Amino acid sequence: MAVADEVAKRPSIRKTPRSDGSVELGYLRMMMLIRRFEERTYREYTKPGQKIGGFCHLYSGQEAIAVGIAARFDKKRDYLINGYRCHGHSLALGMSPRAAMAELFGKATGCSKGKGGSMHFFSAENRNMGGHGIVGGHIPLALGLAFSQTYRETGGVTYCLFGDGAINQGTFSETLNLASLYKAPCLFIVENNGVAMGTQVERSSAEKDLALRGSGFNMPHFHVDGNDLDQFMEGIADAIKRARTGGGPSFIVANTYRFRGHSMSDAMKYRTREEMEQAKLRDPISLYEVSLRDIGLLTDQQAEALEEEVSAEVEQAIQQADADPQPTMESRFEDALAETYPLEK
Amino acid sequence: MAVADEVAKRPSIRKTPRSDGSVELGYLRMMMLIRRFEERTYREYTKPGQKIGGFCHLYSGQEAIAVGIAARFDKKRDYLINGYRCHGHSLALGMSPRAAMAELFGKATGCSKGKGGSMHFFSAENRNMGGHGIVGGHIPLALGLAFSQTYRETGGVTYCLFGDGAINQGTFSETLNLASLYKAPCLFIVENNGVAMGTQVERSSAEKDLALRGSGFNMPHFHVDGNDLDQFMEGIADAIKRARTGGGPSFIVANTYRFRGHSMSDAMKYRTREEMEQAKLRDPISLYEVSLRDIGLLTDQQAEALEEEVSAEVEQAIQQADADPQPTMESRFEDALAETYPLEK
Amino acid sequence: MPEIQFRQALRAAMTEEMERDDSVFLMGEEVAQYNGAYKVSEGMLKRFGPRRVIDTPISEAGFSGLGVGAAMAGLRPIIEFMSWSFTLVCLDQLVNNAANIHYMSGGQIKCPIVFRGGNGIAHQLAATHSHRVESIYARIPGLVVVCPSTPYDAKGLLKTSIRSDDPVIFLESEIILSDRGEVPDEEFTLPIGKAHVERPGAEVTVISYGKSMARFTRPAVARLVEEDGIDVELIDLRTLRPLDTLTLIESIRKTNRCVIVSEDYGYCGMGDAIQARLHKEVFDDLDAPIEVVHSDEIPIPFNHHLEEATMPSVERVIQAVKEVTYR
Amino acid sequence: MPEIQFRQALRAAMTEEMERDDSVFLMGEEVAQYNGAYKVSEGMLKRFGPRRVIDTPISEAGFSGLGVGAAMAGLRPIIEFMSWSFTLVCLDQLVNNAANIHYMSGGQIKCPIVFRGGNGIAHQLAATHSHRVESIYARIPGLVVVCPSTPYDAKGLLKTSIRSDDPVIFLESEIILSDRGEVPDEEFTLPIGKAHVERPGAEVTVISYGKSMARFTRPAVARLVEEDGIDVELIDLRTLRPLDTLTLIESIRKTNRCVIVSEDYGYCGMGDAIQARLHKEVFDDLDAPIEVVHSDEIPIPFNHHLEEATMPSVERVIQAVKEVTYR
Ligand SMILES: Cc1ncc(C[n+]2csc(CCOP(=O)(O)OP(=O)(O)O)c2C)c(N)n1
Ligand SMILES: Cc1ncc(C[n+]2csc(CCOP(=O)(O)OP(=O)(O)O)c2C)c(N)n1
Ligand SMILES: [Mg+2]
Ligand SMILES: [Mg+2]
Repeated sequence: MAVADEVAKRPSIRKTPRSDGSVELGYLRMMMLIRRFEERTYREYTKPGQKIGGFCHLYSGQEAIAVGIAARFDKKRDYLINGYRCHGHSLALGMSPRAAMAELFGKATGCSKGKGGSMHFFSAENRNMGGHGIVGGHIPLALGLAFSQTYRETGGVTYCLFGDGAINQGTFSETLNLASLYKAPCLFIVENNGVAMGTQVERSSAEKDLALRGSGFNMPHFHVDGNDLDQFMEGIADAIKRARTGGGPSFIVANTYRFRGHSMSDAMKYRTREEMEQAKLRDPISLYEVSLRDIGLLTDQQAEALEEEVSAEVEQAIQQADADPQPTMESRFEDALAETYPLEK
Repeated sequence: MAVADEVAKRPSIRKTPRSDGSVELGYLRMMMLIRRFEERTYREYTKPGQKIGGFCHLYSGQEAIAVGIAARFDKKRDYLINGYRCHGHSLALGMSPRAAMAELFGKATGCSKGKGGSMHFFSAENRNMGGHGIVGGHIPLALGLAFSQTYRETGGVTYCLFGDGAINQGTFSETLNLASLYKAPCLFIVENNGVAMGTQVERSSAEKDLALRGSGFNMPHFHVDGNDLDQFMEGIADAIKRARTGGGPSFIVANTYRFRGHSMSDAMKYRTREEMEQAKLRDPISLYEVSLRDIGLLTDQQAEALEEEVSAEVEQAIQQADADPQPTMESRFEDALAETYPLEK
Repeated sequence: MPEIQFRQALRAAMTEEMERDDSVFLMGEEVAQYNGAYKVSEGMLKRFGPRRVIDTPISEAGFSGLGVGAAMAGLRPIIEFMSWSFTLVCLDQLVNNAANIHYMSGGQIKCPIVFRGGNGIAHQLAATHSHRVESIYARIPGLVVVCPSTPYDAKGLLKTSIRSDDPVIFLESEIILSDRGEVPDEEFTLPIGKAHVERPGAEVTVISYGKSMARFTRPAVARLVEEDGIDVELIDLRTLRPLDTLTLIESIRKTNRCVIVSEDYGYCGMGDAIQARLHKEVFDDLDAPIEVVHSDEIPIPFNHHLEEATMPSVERVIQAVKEVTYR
Repeated sequence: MPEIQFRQALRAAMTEEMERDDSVFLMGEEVAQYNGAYKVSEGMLKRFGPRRVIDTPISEAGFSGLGVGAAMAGLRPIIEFMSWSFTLVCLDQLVNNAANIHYMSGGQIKCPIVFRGGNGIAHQLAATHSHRVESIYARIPGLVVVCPSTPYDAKGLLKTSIRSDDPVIFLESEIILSDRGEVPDEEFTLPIGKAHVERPGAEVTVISYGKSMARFTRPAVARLVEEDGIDVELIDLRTLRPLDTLTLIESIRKTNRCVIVSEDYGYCGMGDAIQARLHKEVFDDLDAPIEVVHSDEIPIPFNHHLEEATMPSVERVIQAVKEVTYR
């Protein structure tokens, strides 16, 4: 079995279960939930009577990164901020599939009240400071979140995620320099899926080794496997510790692959079938499944049961979101400002 | 003699004259001319009845860089583009002191017709594509100039100059990446005078070794001595050759020191007297004088004669510029557009 | 005359100008191998090769500045932005560099460049991707701002824009790229800086441009003429800077009433800006205040219904015209 | 009341608010060790230490975005720009991030931040350094734009701006930083969103703000009242967004005449924008078209005389008032 071969190749991180398995199964379940959510989103977007509009970027294939971060996320004091490919991280941090799907449907019950859409999922409650539509535009915001953690001495860490295309925005290097100067507790994690829309990394970055793009800022910069959950979590552990203890930021290239097109309209002519089939061998869900089976934490039955569970959960979310109310017409005038003017204070 | 000690310390580049000395004396004369121009500008700016207005950034102390580039500049096909500290390079490339001073006085005969001022000297004739006031804003323009040289296969090279503060603008890294991707024949030269306004490099760059700021772009990145004309010219020679022959861009840190304040209003409280006295030992003009004396190319008399010559030249330029006409009031409406509208074409 | 799409008209203009002049090239994100995010440049890489049709990384400040530098050196770049909304990250290159080089160099250095791409509200792209930038750029001396509403205009105006020695901000709209219209095969250009009186009329002047013209104004005027018998004079601005105030004033002096339709915001937006240029000139001629139809003064919401409600509409235009004509 | 400089008033506002609330901090180029490029923050590093008064490299996008992120986390940053002209390199952070976060998050995340610095034309800084950004920012829903003209207003408005839960664009002017005015020692604040009727009058409404108010409008009005006996109602806007149209309309309904003075450009500029908000409301009340005094529509030239000629002036204001009052 090909996926098993891939698993066999990886450096062995541990061979014996650390817990009764409930934690690990939780990770697996979340990766499955995200995948199911995205694949159903694809269907909802493309089927007649389209319920979802606008740009919609799916996360299928990159789940290990979101779930790995969520696993390390301190819900009391950490922050996460992201680009527009933000469904997976939002779910992983605890957003309900219903609030997520309702946002895609533009409903009043959506995580951003139907005002943000696919690219702009927010959950203050989950310390998820949003998906952001302008490539690279949110990277300085991450620095600000991290700055607040130092300012208040919370010991919190900020996870800043962006794509391999975003490193070519000036905000990227401005922010890395500032973050290093100010020793901001921030992990800058590029989800390197090898392509920005239709532009391969080789055509967008003069330096092919993306980790070196973080080399001029006096901070650790290195690669991690973005498809293998165990390796990913292991790979970022030191950087997290370093950030929490005043050591400052790190730049991390998490190598992965996106299974779907850039957004819904992408014919993916820039990819070959072989490349895609090769990539499927390192599907993060399959990889993790096999590795759990290997150490006796997962049976076929359990896997199937999980699949069914997440499937039911997503179906229910879709039904609820579908039944949820549209925002009122007047609601569009709300939230533009937080205060009422004239303002005396 | 302290300067001589400094000269003795430098790696010996050559001990015997290559020419009859006229070329070398030309370099020395140009450095002197720039120095004199700047020091007289300082006086004109600060004396009662101030004839110069606006921001004015003097080049004293950094002359070897401008003169070194001009020495290598191919007047038929190269380009130079610069930040706002642009008097020195303009003179070195052939602008008359009168056109330069007239611009400072805002006269119609100024190199930019009195519309640009100190920060915006242009001379299309000298292929001097201008001084530019927005820190880092001109770096992408350099790439465009270099791009045109590749596009037209001219074999030309573009010299892009900026300060140590400018590398913290996003345009810097965006441009370096693009330049390397497109193999643009461009030398990105940071005139590292150690300080941006009042902020020392140590406080603006997380990476103290500025050359490493160019390390993520797959291009040569290195230091050169920016005070020692011979070393500077030697130091950039390979990069020029490389650029001319399709090898692409280089990032070069030319280390130097500015003798004057950032601009006219700067009290320089961020500097100690010792630091400044130390720096004077490496005055590029003195260094070069001593080295020319050492190889028998310069006598005290010649040096004095040159001083007198440039002094007279600058005084004459000031008198002429002073006598030159103000632009007409209507002239302010000219040049906003190149065409007349409605435009049929 | 053959009917072609708006995107084909743009492509034809670029192709013809690139064939005519080797100094013209096209650069932008996904313009080459991907054939354009919105397929405007489809086939152009194949035709002209990678020297002249050039993909870029996502570095708007870098490549728009590259364009300005290349223009300073005498090339004639066409820089495509995937969306004008993204130019908020590189405004300095357009507003300080492209717009000022000719002036600040005392006329020594020209900057013949075209920046083009989709402007305004598309379908549910939310606040960050729905900017209408016309009033931001039309405010800047040194820039020319063009905004066509038909395939014919798109081709004729883009060709003139490429030939202009000034930096041109060329505003398209994703929404109307598939619109079809008659465009002659023969060479033609259209003047920049001339508004087009699309339908002469006597009772009210209606002014619009671009997508607002195509989607809201033209259909509204058709209904007003047909159903309500109002004799509208319909003017397509085509150029937003320099504004052809003469044509507008002449029209209002005749009709004594005016409605301006723009998808921009009202306050500090394009519609208000045009109104303000006319106010004094036609003060004594107006029988009713000039009405400006514009988008609501809020960030653009994602929800489809809210987004629709935020924009001008055929109904809003009709209502405004009836208001100024007291119907 | 003690007389203090405009810069001291700004400093006092920041100092008082920082003492009152630990979440307030000041960040920008040269604000700390250099004591501010224009000495606004003089002594503040000494008083508050490097945790709260923070120097930055020349990375406007980076540190303005840092401010937005910190505000999202509940801090109340004051971000100083050496000049608003430099914000063309970081517009996206203000217009897309600061302005939209509250809306796009459905009201979940606030952005209490003040961006401040010198706006407009100073002395001979030429085109790149002389931008007037008010109409660019005042156009954006989600932003508040404040522009004081006196030390008193500066202090009262800056304090309210720091306390506001919205992102505030606070526009100063290098030119008037040394202006002196009476400012009480006691705690006070001024409302945002209220225009100030500085001199009630019956014959003509004159509207201005900021440096244009201090340098051109106020002196012109003094002369008009004294020398020409024209009973001017003088209004200082103080806030440009949200615009207090009510106060303006009320005034014009009384005076039937109006002049607006702004150093911004005319076309797509602030003066025209205000005119446009009033046009319809006062259409039936106006005895003369509203006159807008603005800068010439050209890049700002370096030459001192040309620069002066390009800007509004006391004379231009006087002339405009005489024109609308038919004197
Ligand atoms: C400043 C800016 N430029 C362009 C775009 C259009 N755009 C959206 S996503 C994208 C590709 C980004 O690729 P990458 O950063 O690798 O992230 P991925 O989509 O692979 O997750 C582009 C060009 C944008 N949103 N913002
Ligand atoms: C974008 C921008 N931010 C700030 C400024 C103000 N400013 C002008 S020069 C300068 C310092 C630049 O220092 P450096 O790059 O080291 O050049 P040097 O003056 O030392 O030659 C600053 C902050 C500016 N002109 N543009
Ligand atoms: Mg990618
Ligand atoms: Mg410096």
